Amino acid sequence: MTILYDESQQAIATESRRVLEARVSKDALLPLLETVGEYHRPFWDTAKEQGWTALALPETHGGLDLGLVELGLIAHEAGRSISGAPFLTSSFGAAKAVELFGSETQKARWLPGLASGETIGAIAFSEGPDALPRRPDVTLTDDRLDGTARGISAGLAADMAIVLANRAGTPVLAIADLAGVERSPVPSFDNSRCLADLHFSATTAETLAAGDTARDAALHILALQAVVTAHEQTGGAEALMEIARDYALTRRAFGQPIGAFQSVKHRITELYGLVELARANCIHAAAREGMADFITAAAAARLSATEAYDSAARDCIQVHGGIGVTWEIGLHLHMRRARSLAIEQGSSLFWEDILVDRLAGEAA
Amino acid sequence: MTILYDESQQAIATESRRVLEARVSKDALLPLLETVGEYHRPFWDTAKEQGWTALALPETHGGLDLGLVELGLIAHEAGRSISGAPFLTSSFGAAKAVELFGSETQKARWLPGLASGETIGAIAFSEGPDALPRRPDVTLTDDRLDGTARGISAGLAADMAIVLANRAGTPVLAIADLAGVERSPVPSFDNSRCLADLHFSATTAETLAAGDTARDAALHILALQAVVTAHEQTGGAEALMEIARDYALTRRAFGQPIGAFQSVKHRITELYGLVELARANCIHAAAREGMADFITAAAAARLSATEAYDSAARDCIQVHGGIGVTWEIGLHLHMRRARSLAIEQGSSLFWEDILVDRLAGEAA
Amino acid sequence: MTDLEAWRAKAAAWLESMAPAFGREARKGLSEAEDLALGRRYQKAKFDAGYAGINWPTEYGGQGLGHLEKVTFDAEEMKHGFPSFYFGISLGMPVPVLMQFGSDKAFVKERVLKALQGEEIWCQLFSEPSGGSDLAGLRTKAEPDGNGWKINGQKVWTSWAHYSDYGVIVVRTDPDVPKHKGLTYFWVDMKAPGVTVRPIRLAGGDSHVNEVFFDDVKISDDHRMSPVGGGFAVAIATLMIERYVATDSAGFGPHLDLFVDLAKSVELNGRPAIEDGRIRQQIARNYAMRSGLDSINVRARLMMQAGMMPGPEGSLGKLVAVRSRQKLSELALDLQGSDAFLFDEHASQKEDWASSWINAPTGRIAGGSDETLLNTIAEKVLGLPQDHRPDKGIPFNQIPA
Amino acid sequence: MTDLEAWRAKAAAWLESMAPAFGREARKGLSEAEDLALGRRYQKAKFDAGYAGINWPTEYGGQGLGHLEKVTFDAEEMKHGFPSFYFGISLGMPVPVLMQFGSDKAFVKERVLKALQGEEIWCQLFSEPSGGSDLAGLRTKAEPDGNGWKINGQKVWTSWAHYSDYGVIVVRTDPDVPKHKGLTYFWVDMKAPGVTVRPIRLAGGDSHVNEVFFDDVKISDDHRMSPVGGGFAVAIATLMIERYVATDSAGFGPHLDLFVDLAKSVELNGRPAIEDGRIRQQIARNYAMRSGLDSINVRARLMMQAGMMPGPEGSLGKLVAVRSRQKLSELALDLQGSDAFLFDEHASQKEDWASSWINAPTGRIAGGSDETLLNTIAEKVLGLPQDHRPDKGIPFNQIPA
Repeated sequence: MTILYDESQQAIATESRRVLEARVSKDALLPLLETVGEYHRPFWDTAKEQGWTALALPETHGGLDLGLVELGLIAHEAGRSISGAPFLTSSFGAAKAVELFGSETQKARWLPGLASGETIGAIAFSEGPDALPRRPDVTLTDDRLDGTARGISAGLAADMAIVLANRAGTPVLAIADLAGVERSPVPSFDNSRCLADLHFSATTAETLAAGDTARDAALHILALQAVVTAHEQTGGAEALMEIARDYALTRRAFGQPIGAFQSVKHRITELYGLVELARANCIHAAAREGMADFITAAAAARLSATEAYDSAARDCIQVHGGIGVTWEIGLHLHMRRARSLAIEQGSSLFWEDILVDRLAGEAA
Repeated sequence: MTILYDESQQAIATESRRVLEARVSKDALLPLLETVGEYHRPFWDTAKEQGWTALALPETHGGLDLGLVELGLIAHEAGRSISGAPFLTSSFGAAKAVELFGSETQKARWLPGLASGETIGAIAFSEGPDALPRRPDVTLTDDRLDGTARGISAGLAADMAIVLANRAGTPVLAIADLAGVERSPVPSFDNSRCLADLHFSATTAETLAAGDTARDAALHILALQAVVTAHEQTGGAEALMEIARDYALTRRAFGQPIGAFQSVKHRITELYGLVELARANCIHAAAREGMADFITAAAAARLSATEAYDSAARDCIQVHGGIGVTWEIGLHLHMRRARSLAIEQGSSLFWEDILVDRLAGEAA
Repeated sequence: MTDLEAWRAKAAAWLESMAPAFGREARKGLSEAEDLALGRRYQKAKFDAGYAGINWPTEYGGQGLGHLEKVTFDAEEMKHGFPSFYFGISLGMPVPVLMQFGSDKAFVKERVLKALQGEEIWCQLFSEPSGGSDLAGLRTKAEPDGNGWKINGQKVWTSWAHYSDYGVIVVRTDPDVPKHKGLTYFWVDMKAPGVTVRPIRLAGGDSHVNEVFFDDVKISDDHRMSPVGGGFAVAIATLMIERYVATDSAGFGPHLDLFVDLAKSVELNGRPAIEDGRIRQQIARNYAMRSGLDSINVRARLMMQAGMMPGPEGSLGKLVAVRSRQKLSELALDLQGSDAFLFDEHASQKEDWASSWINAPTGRIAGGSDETLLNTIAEKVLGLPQDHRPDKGIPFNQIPA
Repeated sequence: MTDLEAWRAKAAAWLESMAPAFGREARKGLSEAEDLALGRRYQKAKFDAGYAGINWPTEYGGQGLGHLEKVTFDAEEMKHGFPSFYFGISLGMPVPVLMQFGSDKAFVKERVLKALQGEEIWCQLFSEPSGGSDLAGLRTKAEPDGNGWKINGQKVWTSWAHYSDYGVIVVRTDPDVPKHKGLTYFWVDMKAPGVTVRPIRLAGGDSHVNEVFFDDVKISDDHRMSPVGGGFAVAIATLMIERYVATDSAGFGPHLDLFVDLAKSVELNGRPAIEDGRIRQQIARNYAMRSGLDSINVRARLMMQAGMMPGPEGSLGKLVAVRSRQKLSELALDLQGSDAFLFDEHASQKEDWASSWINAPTGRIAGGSDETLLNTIAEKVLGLPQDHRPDKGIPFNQIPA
């Protein structure tokens, strides 16, 4: 069952949009593409100041006890304005891992910092093509991590990471303090994601879960993040659809607005459809947190949101013609972000398999 | 390397189109949908009279020694006019099996009749989803066939069939005389295909090839037929594209021809593109008969032709609006045929696998 | 929601109890005439049990409940394959419009009661051969005749006209003004002299739509349901009602579970098809699309329940669902290979892939083609410009045919 | 074909021998200035070896061979990654047009020889900020000035203008007639006073296209290459030439083999990606599309060799190839997962999937957007009606901006 947003939730959406539109601009984001490891500090300061970092975490540890629905609303608005840093999702994933699978000591140590935003968390599961490797390269021996976690988003800025590691052939989920861990920056097409390879070498780590539990726990964290990201993708797609519509209304060719040509008109309308389907799946998935079908709902949201954002990037630029591919107009900021969000937390190929395994009753 | 049609080949195309347009009409084809086992006799008589049945067979056995290129041209025109019977393809496949893998005695017995069209041949390889089963249900023991071959096109009318059978666990390719073989008609959405289940019971059969050779031989026969069918599909798609264009030029809405609306205009233009790609692949494949990459070329032709015909059926009807879905206008004849040709000789799923196995160097 | 859930449970139980007499099994092998007769008895049973006109005013024999109860009932009813579709259009558009715009209240009430009990059927005479998606371009004309009117012309795609007792019709009463200003809305007696109904056979084989010819059909002015020249607005009101008729994220084709079952039952390239990425991808994509539509529909009901107007995204359903159903059905045929040839033209398109495939084009065209829906959303929702329309503002009789 | 094959072999051998000095490896790490200098030396080497102006008349320093030799050479040359693209436009359109329409033969010959040897580069000044796909709508104007002309206005998307010595330009010389009737075609000295070139940076990072501003740029009338008011025809002639420039069924992105290699090197759902149906389907579909385009191109060459005019299907290449390349590149990134993040904006879009993906939109727009190509085919090939164009026949200065 899905939900209607109540007044306080609608207020969250309105307020966060207002703040972000005031503080984030493409002119601030464009230069970030040309440096490795820089993120948009005003965005992150805003997130902390507005309490977005604490939103979905338990009150007992500095959180606001709200949930995925509210965080999703923030993520949607962040996506519209092309969020200047990946921490909203990465820290949330890390915090949920600690909250759901950690000891009281671990919660007390990590959650307050993650809730205030002073601590930045990262999720180190993926190994290139495999979002959830069965035998990770990173190994855990006697509470010590060794090996390299590749292309970890937020990796350059994170203070701690939740790592999926291999302990004598079985997967384990562990918390690692990243202080003193060597990191090599990964220059990317979307540099504000602060991507890094994390080189663990006898790094102390505390185990959260082991064996199949660890894998299920990791998938659950990934699904929680995927729902947040899906909201962000939907916001980005929505922004692009509106940009395309506004351009089609003002730009003229052959003596009329190009929006009067059905090729443009219908292309934008198809985008509207993709955005609304993604939005509907996002709201549904956020409302299913904790229910038996949460992974299924998360996968559906993730798939439709990825399709919506990639398509919107392709088509919005196409509708603009030549001007659409210039550096300054910045539509490529969305196009780049569409791809990085499509890959973080597992590509569509990954989520299709997760989804069908469940629909066909083959879930692990 | 592909080819340009020479004058005599162009003459074949022109002449066959002229004859078919004179003798085949949708009014003759519509009633065939409502009876099981009837085919359009004027079409088949024309094929015999014009020598199309003999076209690609060896002169030594009553053939005309022409090849796949010429037969393809006929098939293209037959496809345009929605061929009234499947025998052009089925008998050709059967004849090639005998010509390529049969003894002189077998050639002398079967080829003249197949070349004149007095004998009708069928290919009994497929078993439902599997166009080329590794362990067929039909078994061969001491030159006797047992078991049922399902959904065989031309099966109700054929005098002989090439059967892929299972002999003690290894595949064999065999010729069966269908005289006296029990057949149950398969009522279908395209009844002039004369579909039947063939129930073999101690039916005498002669082996053409055994083991891996049998499988390769069967695939080769299937590929030869697939190239003929691809031409037929391309012809059908071409006809639908032209019907859609003509309708878009005459039908008016909101005070102008509907072809002036880009949704209609571009839809038809995309069909043109699919048709030309299919045509190009067909010509190329026909010219590659006997070369090392023939199977690859046949698969490419088959895939683009199936996509072209299915898409043309969908879109031509859509362009017509309500009138397009009426029984009398008969566009559904093409839509039904597009599907039956898409399934005969293996679906796109089958040919995708055949093609990629070769591209990835995994060919059996 | 508990009230509604309780109401749903009660309705579900009643429907369950009706299944043996009127359900899928009971209808097997019936001729269309017999099936219609069964349908009329089922409709009467619904009326007697208080499940007819669920969200209609009680003074017209309705139950006075909300739209939410209506769609809840429809969703439950859909499961049993009852012969209710003969009354879908009748009770869906024409009769509600009669309630809203009919002048003679006594007459209206009598008609509504008979329609609710399945005794009378109404059809909707809008589309014309020349028209396509251009409703306002219709040519059937009504000329003043005494103190009534005389109708001449032809309508087409009229569902169930051959079983209909009455119909609502839009005709041109003034050819000298721009096309949408010269229309007037009437109801007509389908048995009146001069009305000829000729069924149209569709590509899939069946024929529930008709051509309807009007030759000097005389009607009195009390048949008029709109101001003279004000018929277009009433016609649009009629069409708006359609958007609130229960939608189906399966595009009125088979449920996705049936595709999953098929994929589990056949092999592809030597392995179960359900393990093949191509099939998995289509299952996943279609699931995501359908779950999105379901969520949109549930939210629309919640909004209606909360007394709010649902968003325009509701109109996406038909566009994306039927289009996807068409391709998924083709893939289902590919998956069955030569077993797909076996065909029964009377099989249900909700349960049979070939039937779903062959009737999909009708679904993509009926009730607004894909292109019309795209234009409507583009213009009404996104505020994009209307297409160029050379006929705009031109007197109807000066538009080149 | 044996002559041609022999010629191809000879050319291939020569290109092979040039690779160490000018090829992919030799260019690694060069600045654009250094790369251009290398390119000029390579162009000179081609000229000396008799591979420049292959199908141009000998009196202009060409080789007097056929178009077939030209495309054969281009196909071979493409393999080595030589720095030849600086001259692609120059020798592709402007210089041939100069040969065809230039008035002062001696001047023309001198320019052509220098261009062939890489000493001088020409650009093509067509598109304008207001224009998009509407070429005839351009606003840059040339007014009579003594017995010459004075140019004012702005052009955009001018490739290599920042390295160009000369350019061909279409300008409006009469705003009082319908838009395509008021244009005239000139050549201009890009170093002349009043010409300002400002590079435009593209989404992918590089910037080989420019804005070019003209402020009171004075030219004598011998720069004119068309009758006054007859410039549109020459402009179209220029664009027609583009269709005969060598096409690439890979849509100027990576070869499909590279995708197959990638699919073999990574795992999906615990199995090699090359065994996954989703990946196999894309490989198969893209192969079929590309082999179709290759076959179309080969047939076009055969026809030209036989002295026939190739069919219009040649114009499909760019439309379908670049569009497919865009999606295939996205899939390649998905396949690499987090390894796809590592990005080098200078990587070749023929060899790197991220570079291919990020530059694909430019490919879909440059040289005719998808929509323009669809309209051209629809109208020129299929005879479908032209779109509604309110500006048709209206004097240019009365069209609302």
